[in-house]
Amino acid sequence: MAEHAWILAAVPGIAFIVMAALGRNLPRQGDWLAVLCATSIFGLFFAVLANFLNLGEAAWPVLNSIEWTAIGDFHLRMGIAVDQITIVMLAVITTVALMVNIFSVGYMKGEPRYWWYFAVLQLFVASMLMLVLADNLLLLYVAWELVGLSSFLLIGHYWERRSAVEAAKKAFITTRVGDVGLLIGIILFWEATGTFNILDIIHYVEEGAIGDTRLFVTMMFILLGAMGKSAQLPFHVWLPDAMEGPTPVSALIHAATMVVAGVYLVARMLPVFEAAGALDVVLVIGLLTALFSGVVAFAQTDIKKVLAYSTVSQLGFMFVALGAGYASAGMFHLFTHAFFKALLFLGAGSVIIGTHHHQEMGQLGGLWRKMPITAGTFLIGSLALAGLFPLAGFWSKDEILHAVEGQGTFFFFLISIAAIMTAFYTARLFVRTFLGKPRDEEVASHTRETGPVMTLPLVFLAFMSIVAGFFIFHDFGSAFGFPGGFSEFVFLHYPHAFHVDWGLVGLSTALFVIGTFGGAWFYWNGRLDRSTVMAEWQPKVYEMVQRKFYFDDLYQFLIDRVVLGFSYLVSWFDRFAVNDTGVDGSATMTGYAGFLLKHLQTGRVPNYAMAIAAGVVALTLLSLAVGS
Amino acid sequence: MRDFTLFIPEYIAIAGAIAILATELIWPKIRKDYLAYATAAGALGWLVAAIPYIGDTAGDFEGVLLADDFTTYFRILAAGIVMAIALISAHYMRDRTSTAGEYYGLLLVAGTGMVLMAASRELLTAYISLELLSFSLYILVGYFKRDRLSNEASLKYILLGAFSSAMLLYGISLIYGVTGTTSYEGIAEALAAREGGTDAATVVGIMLIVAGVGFKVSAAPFHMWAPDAYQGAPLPITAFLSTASKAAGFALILRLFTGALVVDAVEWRAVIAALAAITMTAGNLLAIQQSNLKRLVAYSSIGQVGYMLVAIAAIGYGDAATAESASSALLLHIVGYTVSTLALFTALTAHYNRTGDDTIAGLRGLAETQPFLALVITASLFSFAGLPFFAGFATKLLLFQASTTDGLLWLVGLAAANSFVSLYYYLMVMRQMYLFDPPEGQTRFRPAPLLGALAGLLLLGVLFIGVYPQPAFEATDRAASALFEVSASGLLRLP
Amino acid sequence: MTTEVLWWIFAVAIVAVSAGVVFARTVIHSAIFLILSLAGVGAMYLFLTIEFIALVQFLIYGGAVTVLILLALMLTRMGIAGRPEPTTGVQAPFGALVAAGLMATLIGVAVATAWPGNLGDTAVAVSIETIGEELFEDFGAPFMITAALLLVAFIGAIVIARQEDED
Amino acid sequence: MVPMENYLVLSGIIFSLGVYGVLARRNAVLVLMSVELMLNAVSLNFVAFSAYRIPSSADATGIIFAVFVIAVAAAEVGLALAIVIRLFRNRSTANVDEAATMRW
Repeated sequence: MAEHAWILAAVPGIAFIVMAALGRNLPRQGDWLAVLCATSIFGLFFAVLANFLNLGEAAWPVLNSIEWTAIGDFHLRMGIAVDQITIVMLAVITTVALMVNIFSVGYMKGEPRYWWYFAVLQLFVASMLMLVLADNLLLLYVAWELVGLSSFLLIGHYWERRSAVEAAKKAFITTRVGDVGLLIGIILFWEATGTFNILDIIHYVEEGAIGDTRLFVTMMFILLGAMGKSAQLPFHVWLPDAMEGPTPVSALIHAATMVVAGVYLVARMLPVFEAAGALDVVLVIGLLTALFSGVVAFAQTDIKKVLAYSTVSQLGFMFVALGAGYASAGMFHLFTHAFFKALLFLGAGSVIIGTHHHQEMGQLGGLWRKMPITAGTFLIGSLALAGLFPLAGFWSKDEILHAVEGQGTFFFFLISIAAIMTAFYTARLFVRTFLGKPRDEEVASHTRETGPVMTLPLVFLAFMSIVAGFFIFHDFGSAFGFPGGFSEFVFLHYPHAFHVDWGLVGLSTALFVIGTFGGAWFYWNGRLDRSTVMAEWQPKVYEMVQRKFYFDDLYQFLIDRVVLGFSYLVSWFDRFAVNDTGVDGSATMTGYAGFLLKHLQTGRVPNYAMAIAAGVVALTLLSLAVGS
Repeated sequence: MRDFTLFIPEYIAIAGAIAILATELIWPKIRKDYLAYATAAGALGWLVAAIPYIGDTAGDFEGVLLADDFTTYFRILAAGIVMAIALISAHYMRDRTSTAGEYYGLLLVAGTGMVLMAASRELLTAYISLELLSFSLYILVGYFKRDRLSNEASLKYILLGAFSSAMLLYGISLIYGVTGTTSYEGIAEALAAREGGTDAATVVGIMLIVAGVGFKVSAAPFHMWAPDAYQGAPLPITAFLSTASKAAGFALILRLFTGALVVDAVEWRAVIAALAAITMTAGNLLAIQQSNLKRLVAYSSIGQVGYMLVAIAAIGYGDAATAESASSALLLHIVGYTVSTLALFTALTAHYNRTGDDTIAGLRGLAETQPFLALVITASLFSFAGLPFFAGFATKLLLFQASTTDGLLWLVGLAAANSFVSLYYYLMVMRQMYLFDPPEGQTRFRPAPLLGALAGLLLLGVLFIGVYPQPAFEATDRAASALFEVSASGLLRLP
Repeated sequence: MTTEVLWWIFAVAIVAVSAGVVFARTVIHSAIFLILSLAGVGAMYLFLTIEFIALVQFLIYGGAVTVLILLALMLTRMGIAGRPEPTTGVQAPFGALVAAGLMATLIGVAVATAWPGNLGDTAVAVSIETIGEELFEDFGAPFMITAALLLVAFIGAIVIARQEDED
Repeated sequence: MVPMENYLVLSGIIFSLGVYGVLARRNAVLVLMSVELMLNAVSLNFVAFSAYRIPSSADATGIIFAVFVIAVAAAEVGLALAIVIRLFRNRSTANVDEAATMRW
């Protein structure tokens, strides 16, 4: 079964085609088909896993490919490679996808284009699975674009809302910048090694087939792609805006799966990054991202925005782990984060439905009485995110701390700060949403707990948020599918086998306590509204944080002024400099008043002929210069 | 050797053209769409007659024309394009003109000119064939003679065309002066045998030739005629211009540059690379500013020409193997681009027949009124932008892949960045179709069954090439290797 | 010697009338200068002792083309109405610059290149038999294509210029 | 006697004058006449090259090229004049600067 893992991607792919074609005409607009599809790939995943484990280490990675095209002596093979990292990704994707599909049935009820939503969701799942199964960079790139496309479609699902359209466009354009980098990187690899196959590339690089500088440049381009997808500084701007999409989409795409594609890519190619000496870059970018978005998360008032910045920050943590050279730590955090962050997003979705579309913390508060299940599961998720022993987030953050330990005190200190911030804003989020007195009685009076179709996924994910961390242990991992524990499994015979470092546990707990209690104390509802205090005490700082350090404004400015400005400039050059100034300007200078106005128009043959003739002369001069 | 059987398919095309002219002369009241179907049938006969030539041994006609797989490739392409354009034109022309015989006849003649350009292995024949195509296009662009725009477009096209032809001819005369021959092999031999390195005459001659053929394929800065001619021309002719005319130009360039001028690659490769860079950048940046759909397509196709020129530059920079794979990839890209363009114009014509609006804003709400056409337009624009699963992705990928040599990395990088820019204006078009409501009074409509079927067929082609380019690639590979069999003959001396 | 002097006289005259074509103030003058220029180049072919091409030049260019141009001038009523508008466009100075650059390049190329196989001072007469043989044997294909080309131009001119009821 | 370079220089001058005419003049017929000048220069070049080559008695390629250039030029003029006449009927002008409805 493992060598036929492509079926995992094919099933939702077919489901997408069926649903897109039949759409509205399916009974119940096809939501049952989506859930059925998600359930079956969830089941199929276990078949793949069982087979994979049965084949044993010697058979890993499991490969299967067909020849796609042959051009002279260039054979392009397309296929899948299933190794441990793929298995981890498959586990995450199939689990979260199932939960999100079920949850969506409740969440999207009565929304416009219900069928289209589910269809695109299947397209996303299909392409995401294709992305992690691909054995070559080309197929990976195709899938990479497709997940981007589905994300674009889903962010813009409510396209009647202008903000949704803008957000979709922003996400698309921002990640495209990274994608161009990725494509250039892939071409550079191709040029140096003559293959797209990832394993072959790693093999070539380890043999030293690519020169140092060139390898470094190539990896920078690849990293650009990873940064775009995984919303690393300075490409992070699109992710918070992507919250315009339906909330379950945020849980699936913008928390658990697509955004970690960059992490996956770096982990997959970690040996190459290492050989290129590019790990430090990854580390620094991750650290900056973790710190920066941790700070910005304080100033957000929308639940989903807080979670979005938290996601950016946690992705930064993953990059830090990878940058320290610990793929297993990064992947482990990816694994645990997927569950608790999906839980938090779905919890937020539950709040939004329960309160009839309110997601500003200023209007919430005291929800725990009205929505006990949501509040309880949200609490578990929050604690897992903040890093309470022994929930999932604790163990993975512990691994990251351990990984950074070797990088020097300075980095360790900074990442500890980031960990405290995580606990701090998480506490703020929970306290202000669920505890204290309702801030808006009007909202509170309408609030109801959501139905089982939404709460059951929450409960399941809460359960996973508790136990996911235990996969790090040898015995637990062996019993439930990751033989030897997570680290050992992901990186066979990795020098760092996991053992509990009680010193770190202590420190980690201390960070949690400082952050959580600090946050809880600071934002406790019975006291002053602290954020107002902050705003009054240091208005400029507060505004800067709230405006996300002006990144969005900067980009808006860049896009508006520079890109369009440049294109305008070129067009202006064409119209004005070539045709009007160059041509008519001379007329003005020689005293023909009014000539300019009459002849502002161009489209005139002599001007075009001039371009040809001048072009010839210029070409001749250029080639004579180059030749001699 | 005078083997008149080598060009039987072209005789069919020309005979078809004459038959159509005669039919209208004898029977002036004939329904004009019947003429279109007759043309399509003629083109189909042309295409079928070309099939036996596939894989046939190369046949030489007096050393001036060569019927090999490269020629056959363009033969099939030309016949296919003419057939599609004739079908696209059927309703469009019937509604707009009372005489269409010359229109359809000239389509076939233009297609023949394209094949002859691909078959020429000698400068005089190449020039005459080029003029045969150009003359037909001048007339077709200005076919709506009382339409001010059509007339203006044709005037600009012919004046500038004649101007650039004169440049081309002067270049040819200099090359002839240096080598004493006009045959490609002869030129290559003479250039290779020359002592004391390249002289200024060769360089200037090549530059003038580059300008001449650059004009034909509308490479910047020789591109300025293209947007005007595209805008003024009848809509199907815009499609013809952006497919057949460009393909023919590249056929000529490929034969000429791999056959005759490859010896002097050092002299022109930097210039071609520069042209490619300027062309793709100018085309894509200017496309952003457009509000007229035809002009947008014109600038976008100029951008595509930039990508295609990358392959020509690669022929100059790489070794013989690179040159062959770059040519092959270029031919593949031309096919992908042609199919996408034809799909786009089939849909646009169906839309235009209904609304008579050729602005981008005219597409408002098309997804609502005619979702299928919107889908076809979207697919072809995605293909231009090079998104996965559409023809443009596979062909552009192979093009860049084959063209990547050390000297050209910067250009390939620029091309990738340009693809990103191009996505912006393609999305602007899609936005009109999907995000806006249709204009007042615009209701759901059905496209003519013929156009609908053609659009569907071409859409399948776009997807097929995108998902499984293997068959198309085998064909282009065969064509490219034929190209190099001729030119190799022991003297392909690449730096 | 006499030939040389004559050649120079003709050369200067050709340059002068060619300049006349592009600088003349009225279109009719330009057309007349064009006839003279074409005839002058025809004379150059006589200097090269290739009478056949000179004949072609006189017949087609000096005759047909110029008559066509004059006809067009009459049809568009140019030179008759004598409308007072500037004959040169505003980009003329730039055009002069570019043309001068081109001229310098072309003259430089002509003078500096060691043309391979150059006979030096004396041209060799190419017999009309050779021309005929090559034209119909080696270049039979382009000859046939040219036939199609002329037909296309002929049809095109009719289609575009034909007066119809609506005109 | 007269060396070949003289012919080439003469041809270069005529050609450049023609280029100037295309760039500078506003009347479509004059633009065409200028193109004719350019083509004329090309023919001269071809014939000169042909006449001065060593095995020239056996090779007439240049001359034949010139014949074809003349024929194509004649056809081109015919076609272009038809279009100019049509322009004049449509707009009562033969000024290329005024036939500029389509731009940027």
